[in-house]
Amino acid sequence: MTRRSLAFDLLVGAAALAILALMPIVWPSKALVDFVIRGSAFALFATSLNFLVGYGGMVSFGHGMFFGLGAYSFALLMQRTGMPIPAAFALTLLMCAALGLIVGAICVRLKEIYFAFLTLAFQMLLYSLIILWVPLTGGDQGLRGGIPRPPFLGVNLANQMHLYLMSCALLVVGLILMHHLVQSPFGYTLRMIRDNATRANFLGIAVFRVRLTAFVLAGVFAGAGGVIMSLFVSGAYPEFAYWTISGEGIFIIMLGGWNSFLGPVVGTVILLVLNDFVTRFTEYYGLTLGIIILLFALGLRRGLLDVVLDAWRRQVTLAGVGAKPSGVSNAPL
Amino acid sequence: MDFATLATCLSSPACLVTQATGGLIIGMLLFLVAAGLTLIFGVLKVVNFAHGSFYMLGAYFALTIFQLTGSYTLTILGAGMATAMVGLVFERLFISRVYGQNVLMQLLVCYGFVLIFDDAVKIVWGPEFKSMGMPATFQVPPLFIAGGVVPPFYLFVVGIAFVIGLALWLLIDRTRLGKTIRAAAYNPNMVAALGINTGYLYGFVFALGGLLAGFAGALAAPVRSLTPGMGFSVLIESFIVTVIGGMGSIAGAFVAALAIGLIRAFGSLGFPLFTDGLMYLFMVLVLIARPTGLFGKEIA
Amino acid sequence: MLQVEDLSKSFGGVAAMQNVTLDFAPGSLTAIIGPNGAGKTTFFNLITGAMRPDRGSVKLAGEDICGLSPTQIVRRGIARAFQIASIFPSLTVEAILTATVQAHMGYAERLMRRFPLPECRDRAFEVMTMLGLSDKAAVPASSLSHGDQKLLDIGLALALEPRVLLLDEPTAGMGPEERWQMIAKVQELWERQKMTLIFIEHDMDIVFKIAQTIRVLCYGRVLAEGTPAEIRGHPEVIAAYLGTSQETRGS
Amino acid sequence: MTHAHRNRLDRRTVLKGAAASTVGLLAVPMVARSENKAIKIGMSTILSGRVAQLGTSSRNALMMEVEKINAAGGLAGRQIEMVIRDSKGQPQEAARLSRELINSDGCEILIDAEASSGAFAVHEVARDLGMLTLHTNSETSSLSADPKLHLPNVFRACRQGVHDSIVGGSYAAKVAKAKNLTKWMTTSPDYAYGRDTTAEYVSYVKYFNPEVEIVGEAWPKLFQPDYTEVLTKILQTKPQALYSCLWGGDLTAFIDQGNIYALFQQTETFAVNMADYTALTAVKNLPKGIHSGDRYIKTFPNTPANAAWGDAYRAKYNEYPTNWSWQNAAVVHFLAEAAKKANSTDGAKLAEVLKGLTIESPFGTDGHLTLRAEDQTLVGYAIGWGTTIPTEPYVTDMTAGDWKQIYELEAEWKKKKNYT
Repeated sequence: MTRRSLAFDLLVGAAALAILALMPIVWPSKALVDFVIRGSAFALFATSLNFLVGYGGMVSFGHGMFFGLGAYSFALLMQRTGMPIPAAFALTLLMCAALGLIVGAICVRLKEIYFAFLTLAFQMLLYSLIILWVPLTGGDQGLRGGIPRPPFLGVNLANQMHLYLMSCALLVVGLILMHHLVQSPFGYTLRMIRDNATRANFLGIAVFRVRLTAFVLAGVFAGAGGVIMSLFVSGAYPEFAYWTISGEGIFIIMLGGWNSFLGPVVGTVILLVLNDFVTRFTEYYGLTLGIIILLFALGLRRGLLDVVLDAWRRQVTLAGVGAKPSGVSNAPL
Repeated sequence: MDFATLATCLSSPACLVTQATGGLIIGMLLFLVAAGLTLIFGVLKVVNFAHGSFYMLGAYFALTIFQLTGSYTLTILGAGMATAMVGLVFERLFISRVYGQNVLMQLLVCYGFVLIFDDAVKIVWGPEFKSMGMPATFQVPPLFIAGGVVPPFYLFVVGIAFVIGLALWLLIDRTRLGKTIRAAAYNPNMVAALGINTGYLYGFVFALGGLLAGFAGALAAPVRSLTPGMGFSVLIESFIVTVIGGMGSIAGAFVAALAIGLIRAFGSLGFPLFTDGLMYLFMVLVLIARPTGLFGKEIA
Repeated sequence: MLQVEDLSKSFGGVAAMQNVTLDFAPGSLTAIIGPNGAGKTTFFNLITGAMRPDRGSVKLAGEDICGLSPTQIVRRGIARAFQIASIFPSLTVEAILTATVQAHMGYAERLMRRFPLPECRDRAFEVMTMLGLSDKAAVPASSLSHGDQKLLDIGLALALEPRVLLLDEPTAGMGPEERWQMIAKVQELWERQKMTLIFIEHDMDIVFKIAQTIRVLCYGRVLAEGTPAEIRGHPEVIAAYLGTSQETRGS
Repeated sequence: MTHAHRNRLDRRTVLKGAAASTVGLLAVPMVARSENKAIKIGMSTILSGRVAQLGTSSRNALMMEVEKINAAGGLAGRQIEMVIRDSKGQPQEAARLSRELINSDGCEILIDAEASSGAFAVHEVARDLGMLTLHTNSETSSLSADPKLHLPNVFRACRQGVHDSIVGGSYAAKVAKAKNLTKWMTTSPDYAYGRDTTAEYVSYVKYFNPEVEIVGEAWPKLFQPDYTEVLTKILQTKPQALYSCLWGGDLTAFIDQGNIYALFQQTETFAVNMADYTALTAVKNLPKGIHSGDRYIKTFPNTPANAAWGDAYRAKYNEYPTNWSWQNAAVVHFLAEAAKKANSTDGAKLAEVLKGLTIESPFGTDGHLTLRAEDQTLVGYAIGWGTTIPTEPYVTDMTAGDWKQIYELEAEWKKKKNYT
């Protein structure tokens, strides 16, 4: 069983899940539970975005549209139709895929910055729609009245502990799936396109189709993140579909590192901790955050995990062990 | 949706004049910001996310200078200069460190400064919104052209904006410096090979961008309320403009800015609740039709 | 194997290719020469679908491939390498070749399995050994030497097991001995793969040494074609081209 | 994030919270150290971003009153420790913070000083955790009027759109009759507060004066920098009167831009949010004769108590109090009174007493404020309309609203909305 095999991923995933499940027992802190739930929502979102940015070289400024759609469609399905949670979840992911297919088909042809801004435009269209369609979405006040949570298969999401475990499970499964995608033949084709789309084209790779597939897949995982978020705040807010969410996603990737699969997860933790603690001590949140950003951008010049891993690889190579250079390096745009 | 109003307006000269000038003023101010943005991208290939902050700083500088001197002319010039200086320093000290790096890194640096500038303004000028007030010269009743209402101040603003735009075009298109800038946009190494210090050149371009944004801020200050973060909505709109016009094309920015202005002016009649949506819709349509914007060239 | 008839292409009124008609026999090794701006690279671009010709046809083994997308044309067996090595900077030689083979085998979009697929990996290593890159398998393409990058670029084309291989100045920007190593390698590959090989080259010594037939392009027209011997004695060629070959050499 | 760790943070936060509000640099920290059975009250509000000023003015007023209470012995003998957090105006942040304030900071009472969207988010948390919660800033009527949203543990201690609209409507109708204004237009920010308030206002203007007809609407975005297209649209429509519930910087920008179109000379303007010091002082050339409802004016109600409070606030923070200031001050008064009556700080007991509680207050029309039992919302507060003048006191000849009339019409309104 090599480090690359699916079995290895599953093993690591199981271990991670076990640890997450034990954490609240070791530290019985409701805040920790809340933190992890939010964290898994953002981590799923950011990792899916990095699937596009880091592996596909497609910098989307509109990825938040899937986060928003995920939150809204799930919350609405639960409120309007009494369908069981798993069904609503599946249907929501389906909708995200559909949206990804439509938007992607139009966007992925475009180059770099134009791709970025066209996706942004689509996200803002969705946002305007949410604001506009008050009877359905509740407009700018968001979807109110809470989300009904009928128990299913012994899972009762009205119980914060159950929600915690469910989010952890979704996170781990989502990460395993995405890591598998990244390590699949498709994943490497995607890397080729990121590095040199023209050449890939002359090697008989259907660039458009591969990009579109990536866009749809990323959208689906982002949607799952949105679902967790809607359950956490038991509602949905237009902010979830606003471009700032996409911005935060990008920001998370930059903090954590876009060359390492788990970079976005690390980034999520950094950002949430910053957000939760900086605001406690100062009204000058922006100033503080801004300075920290500069330290990253001008100091580290890489995401945290990238820095760590590169250092580690250097160690290994020095030690003479054949280190596998990271398949990915800073390519986006 | 309210097509009736739109239809009646389109059939009445008075309404056309009023709405058109309205669109013009929105467009021209937008153009000043967008021009700097597109110029910086064209030459430095940097997406200056902090450009909205330049506009904000311009407005706040204007507020202070106006309170001190009371002369609006000085205010405009001073605000422009001051913002240009900020742009220069910003480029030399920070942006120059991330050239050739991953574009996201550049974005991140700019974003960091958006946050910093906003709080800096909060510290220096206070969190509450401010209003500069209309210079006495322009505290006069509006003109009536073909039954349409046209405030003299807006005529002035549009005029100035046109002059600035023209000057910019002459600078880029007719002068030696302009040639160098265009050359740098096309091929920096060649310019460097010619023994021109690209560092200074880039600094200058950023300062120029700052100057334009500063002017825009100063021209907007009398009629828009000043708050930390005011640069934001303007930034987004000017991005839309630059993208629609084609990143790096000043002519494109001009056309797109006017288009957006008119869309807002007439859209608010026909689609009072979807005016913003219209802008994005327009952008989507343009990019579908022309993937690199109206005047955009294929980016290497 | 490959026939082009009456091929014409002009950019903004400037004719880059005028009524070019050429026939490349199966398994032949042809050199295309001509001064800069003669339209050599344009010729390749038209064949591989990078550009659509204004007029004329391109036939591969009798099938008209004109107007097909580059991808479709590649799938039909025409592969190319570029004048400036076009590779995948951040990936390792092994990864690149494996992914290329996998694309050739139609596995490029497999989601369920894991990379590398053994069958593709083995084939990739064959190509590497063929090119003598095996020892650099784990090196990121960006840190390869210029020569190795050119080799890798050719290797990518080879991995597709093409019927027709187009090489655009395989020795461009190389030092003398590097050139000869490269050209020896090319010749060896051609002999082994039994494919139709067409290459653009500026270095006359190389051309005359290995080419079976030579086609001379000049200002978008076919100036002459024939064996090295015939071309050497061709007055127009001497006038239009060889006279200038000393300057263009190595450019 | 273990408990020990967090508690240390909390302690520091409290100091910070106090320090930040330049006040009580000494008072609260000492409390924090000595009095360990202090009661923690959590507050989530907007301290950064575009409307930070409203959040800080809420906090300032609240801290000013908390100090008085603490000095007087606190809530039923327990000193108050405020734990104040910044939501940056994002609803999901507000939700998160309120959960955190209760779950991990151990706050026993929650003060929601958010704008409407945030308030509804916090409301869901209150539903979830059952903690005593007081909304102090959201004026959206449905928050307390809609029985689906009714929660026994939640109170609203601030203005309410429908009240404003009734008073504004009757006032406007009178003016309309006197000056024969029949063609009206509205321009309000395009979000829930703007839409609801405007709709209600219009319905009451028509109710009191059936001749009034609405000839046009414009809906600028919240925080829209440029109102040109809105203004030109108004000029097209040529209404005799204009209603707007734009507020803060948006309102001042609208006034400044309207001035150069000489709008306010042509149309009688009714801007409910004009008579707020922040707006009044910001506008450079404030047109004379704009009709406005009171937000906070120290001259209305024109009582020594009110004037004294306004001056005290100004003296302490060297800024004018806002509409949000008095509401948060009032909440502290209510809590203090309730704690005295219940002689306890237990949330449930307090809620029991707060239901229908009436207190003396400088902010009441007749010197009293009441948390009405039926829908647990504030009534009896000073509410009236007047016209602006360019200098202090900025608003003159305020006519106070008649609460009897408000109650009647509010009841009908609830029926119409089948909120009952």
